[in-house]
Amino acid sequence: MSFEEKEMAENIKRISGVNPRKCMKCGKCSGTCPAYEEMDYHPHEFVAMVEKGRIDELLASKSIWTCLSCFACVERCPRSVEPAKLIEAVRLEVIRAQGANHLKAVQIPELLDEKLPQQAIVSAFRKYSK
Amino acid sequence: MTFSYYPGCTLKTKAKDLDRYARSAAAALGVEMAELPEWQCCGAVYPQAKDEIATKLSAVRALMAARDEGRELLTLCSACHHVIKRVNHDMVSDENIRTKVNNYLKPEVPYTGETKVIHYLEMLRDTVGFDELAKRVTRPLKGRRIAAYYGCMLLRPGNVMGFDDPENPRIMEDFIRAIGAEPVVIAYRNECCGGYMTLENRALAQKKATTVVDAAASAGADTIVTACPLCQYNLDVNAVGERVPVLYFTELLAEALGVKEAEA
Amino acid sequence: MQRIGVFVCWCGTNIAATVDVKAVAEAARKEPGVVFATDYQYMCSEAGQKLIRDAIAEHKLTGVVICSCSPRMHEATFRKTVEAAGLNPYMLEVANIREQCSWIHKDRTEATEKAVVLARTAIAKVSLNVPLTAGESPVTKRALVIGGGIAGIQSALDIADAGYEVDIVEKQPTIGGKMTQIDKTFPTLDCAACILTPKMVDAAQHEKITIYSYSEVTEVTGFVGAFKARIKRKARFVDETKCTGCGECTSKCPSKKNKNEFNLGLDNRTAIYIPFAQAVPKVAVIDAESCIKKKTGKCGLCQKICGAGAIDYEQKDEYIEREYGAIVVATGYNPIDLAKYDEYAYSQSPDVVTSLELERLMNAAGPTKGTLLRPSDGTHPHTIVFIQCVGSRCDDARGKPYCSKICCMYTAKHAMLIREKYPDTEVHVFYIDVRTPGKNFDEFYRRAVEQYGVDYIKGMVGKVVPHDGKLLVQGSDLIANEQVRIEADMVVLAAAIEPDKSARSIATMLTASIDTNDFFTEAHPKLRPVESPTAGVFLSGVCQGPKDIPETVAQASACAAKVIGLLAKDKLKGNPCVAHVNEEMCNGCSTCEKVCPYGAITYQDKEFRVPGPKRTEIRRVASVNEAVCQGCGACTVACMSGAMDIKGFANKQIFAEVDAICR
Amino acid sequence: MQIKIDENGNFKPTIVAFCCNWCSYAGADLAGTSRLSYPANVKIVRVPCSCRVNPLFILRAFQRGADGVILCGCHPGDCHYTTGNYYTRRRMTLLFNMLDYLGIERDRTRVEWVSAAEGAKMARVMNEFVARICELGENKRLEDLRCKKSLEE
Repeated sequence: MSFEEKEMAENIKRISGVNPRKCMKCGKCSGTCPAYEEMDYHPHEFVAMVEKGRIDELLASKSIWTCLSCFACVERCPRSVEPAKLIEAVRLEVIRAQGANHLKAVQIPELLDEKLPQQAIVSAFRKYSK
Repeated sequence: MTFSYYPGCTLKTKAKDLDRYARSAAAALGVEMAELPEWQCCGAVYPQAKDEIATKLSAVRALMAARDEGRELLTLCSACHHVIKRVNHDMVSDENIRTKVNNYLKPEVPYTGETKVIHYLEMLRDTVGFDELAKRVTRPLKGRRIAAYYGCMLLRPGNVMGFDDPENPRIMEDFIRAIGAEPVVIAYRNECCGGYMTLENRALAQKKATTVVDAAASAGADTIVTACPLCQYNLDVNAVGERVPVLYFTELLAEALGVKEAEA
Repeated sequence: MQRIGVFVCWCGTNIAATVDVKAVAEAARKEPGVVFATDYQYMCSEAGQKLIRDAIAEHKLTGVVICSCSPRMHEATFRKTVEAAGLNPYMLEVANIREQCSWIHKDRTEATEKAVVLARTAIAKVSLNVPLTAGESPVTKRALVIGGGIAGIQSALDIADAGYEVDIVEKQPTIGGKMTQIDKTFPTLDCAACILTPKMVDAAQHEKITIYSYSEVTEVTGFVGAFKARIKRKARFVDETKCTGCGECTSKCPSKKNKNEFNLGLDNRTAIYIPFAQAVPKVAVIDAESCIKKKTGKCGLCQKICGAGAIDYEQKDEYIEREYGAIVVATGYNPIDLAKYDEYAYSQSPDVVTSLELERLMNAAGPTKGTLLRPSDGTHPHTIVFIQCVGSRCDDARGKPYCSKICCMYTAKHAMLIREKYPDTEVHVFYIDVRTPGKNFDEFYRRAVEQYGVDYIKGMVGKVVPHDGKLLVQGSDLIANEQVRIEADMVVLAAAIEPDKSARSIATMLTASIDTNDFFTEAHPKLRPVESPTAGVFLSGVCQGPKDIPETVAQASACAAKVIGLLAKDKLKGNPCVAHVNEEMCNGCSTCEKVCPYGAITYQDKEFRVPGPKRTEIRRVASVNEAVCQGCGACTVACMSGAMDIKGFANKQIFAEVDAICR
Repeated sequence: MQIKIDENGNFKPTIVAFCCNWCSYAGADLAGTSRLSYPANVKIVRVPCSCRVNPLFILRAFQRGADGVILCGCHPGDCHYTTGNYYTRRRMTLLFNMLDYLGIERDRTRVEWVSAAEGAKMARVMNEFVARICELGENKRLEDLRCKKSLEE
């Protein structure tokens, strides 16, 4: 684990408030995740990899854009680990950098359809841009 | 009883039905919804990171406005309810966030989470009462088989939202019973509809929405009701294959109370 | 002023090599109160002891200090020595100049200096010693066993076999407990009823055992050797002495739709019922809440049919009071309520069952006569999913933080039995860890996998969704790193076990302590595992922590051995170094009562003389039960008025020791 | 009065150690049977349980010229009396705060959990403690010279 990764792992733990050591590695979070199949790294792997400091792989993971924030993993974790918070913290590590926005305003018009609620666009901006 | 009311952006644009039927039904039930002046967008998603302060401010402004009016804050959209309720919980339980928010907003009286946030369905259950509601229904929706779709936002995390049993909720089924229809309990009623993923990965959103609508169809539901504009959109637009009409619960409420046509 | 003798031991060269024993004796002689000081090679030898006895007589000693090895070694020896010379055994102090001096210091001057200080300290303490007499109390030779499961039965049988009277108090209408509901036992797969019911009959027929079924202990007072318990015998509306257990009444009772507790609500029973065929006592009981006669006054059918004339609708609760020397807690456990774990759809589908419910569904005396059928539609299930650790090892508010210990093994048992009986049935087990410490346990689990082809999946189920008569199970397979979906016909949940709800109130009644999970605390986690810290209260079975049947039985017998050891004594000799209250100083604040871990302190109103016209006044003051107090001293420090003290370790004695060291 | 400076001019502190009868006193005995040495300055007072130690005993020791006081008990969870050492822990936390307030160096008092099997730990703890007290030097702040005088007479 590089020094940068170690720093980032600490920051991720701090801003998410998640202690990955609480995990007992039961895999319930990944068992319940509705976006599991769209993910390369799954919720339980986020917990394990943050603990081990394997942050670079997570930063490049497509899972951070796929988490639905449905909180099923948070609700059902027997150890109160809250993996969703960890995934959000990793995503913030990415988009808080200058010019690293995953979704840009210019992309919006082509995504619109007449029924799409504002809520979807606002949510996506909150999740994907800073 | 009068509530401070927070409609949210979507209810002013794409989800006008959710809003106006709620208002006419509330009027028929003798509940006053006083819309907050100058409310701002809640942000639509709850910022989970502990160091996200600015993104929580608009929710706090709404909460503070309701406090200053001395009323409970009524919400309707699931996402707004989720964000405002969770930010309020932060203001009660997280000293760091509370201090920083108050330092930033500098209100005359610091805000410490005093406002009670109530969803419209909770209002129906706890203020009006489903038994009373059943009595007020003039046109019961007899013979209708309605599936409730809760989604994620109202229920989870259960320890903060305190809305209903997060794994086996009943409030919407009770509501459906109160308006004279038959509730159909469906699989996946508290699993994600695909949410904002419709923008990023429409295929995923379609898969999620289709699972829910299929479950409703195979259970023999003629209608799905929801409280969330995004759920409504996903289930309505993104589901492929068999379709079941997806309506806001307020529309059925207005119909049962006989105030739908007056509105339309 | 005391007349103190000081005896410095050489311990061969153990002490004498590094400590100048003569110099120590010389220095001791100068201390106030010391009238005699000497040294000798082996004080603990017969010659050394004689030297001490003679000196006591010759110099009319009132206090003795021995400078020798640790008091943990020979304090008891020397207490007997001085007692033989007519002194009170507690007029003795030992200065530890071996383990804590000669053995750890090399420099002779330094070691001698320290030995002098240690001798001086002991002299300072003994000057303030007072004669102490250990209290004695009689032992009632009868034991009370609370709970009539396998733990309670085993303890009772062992105690009774040793010749002592035992009363078993069981709140259910029959003894037998959870084991009666279990079908087969691991790892031998013998039938639970076949090994349990003979024990139940043994207990019922034992001349020294009295069974109070359908009864509860409502109050306990007293202390070790002399407890007094009040037992409520709940009205069963059937005269136990007349009922023959023929069961005629149960076949005719018109109120038939009542949840059958024995089968965990999987079928119904009548309002008058006998829990199961081998119940002990085999006596009917009327459930007043569903009895038509009790509710409306009309019916009375059972009374008409009963040939023995045993039915008595007017029966009232009765109370009996009894004295006991020892109390055994064997209150057992229950599976937790799974309504809070509805991601597994327990309250949404009848085909999601607990493991205990599955026991009933597989038992020949169960609701399906032993054929495994789905509760929803009575069809044979072809795919069954087991989920382990439901509510165990959780740190959220819903579950329990501990491992329930028995689930891994009974799940392997269930999986194996199902595969054996119904080879066409697929069985999947979701597990986090498989924990199988125990004789032949891991072999058993491996047999389930290797011989019976049970599919063990490492991972947890996230969600069970009832849909179209099936249960859609979605979970993790952590080894394959994939999300698995199984369309199951039945889901079996290994629910965490928790102590019976009565544990807390019984612990309060007995002033026995329980932990944050309501398990009874043992007196010492390693060395006194079957005793509660409260003298005379013993622990048997799962009330102390999760256990399987062999462990429960072993612990129950261990517990019985401890009870027998207590009941075999005619009198109990206490430790005289116990708390003592100065009633003049006590202000009745109750602080000491709250810190006492043994409930040894009570309060009573006493009359005191006071100056002035009133002459006397009534004040509330603390009172220490010396038979119960263990002498830890927690109360002495908590006491704000300084009224509490410990005999033998009195405040002034410890002050004197401190002063002597610092002088 | 004790001479606190030895012939080489080194400071020889007076140290009082309270040891519970069930764990720490036995631990000290084990240090002895294992011949693990620690300075002779340490004098042990045997008490039934660490919770028997009244904060006044500690203050008294300082008042009478002790330079350090150490209190040893069973490990949390292992108390012979179940909860005694928990009381000790709470009481001593409060006492240490007060000593802090009085200006008594925090390191002059110490609580250690030493089991009956930890002879080596007992020796190590005592060595460390004595070394630390030697660094701190003589305790004069609480010492009551009037006590000394009357005792000498």
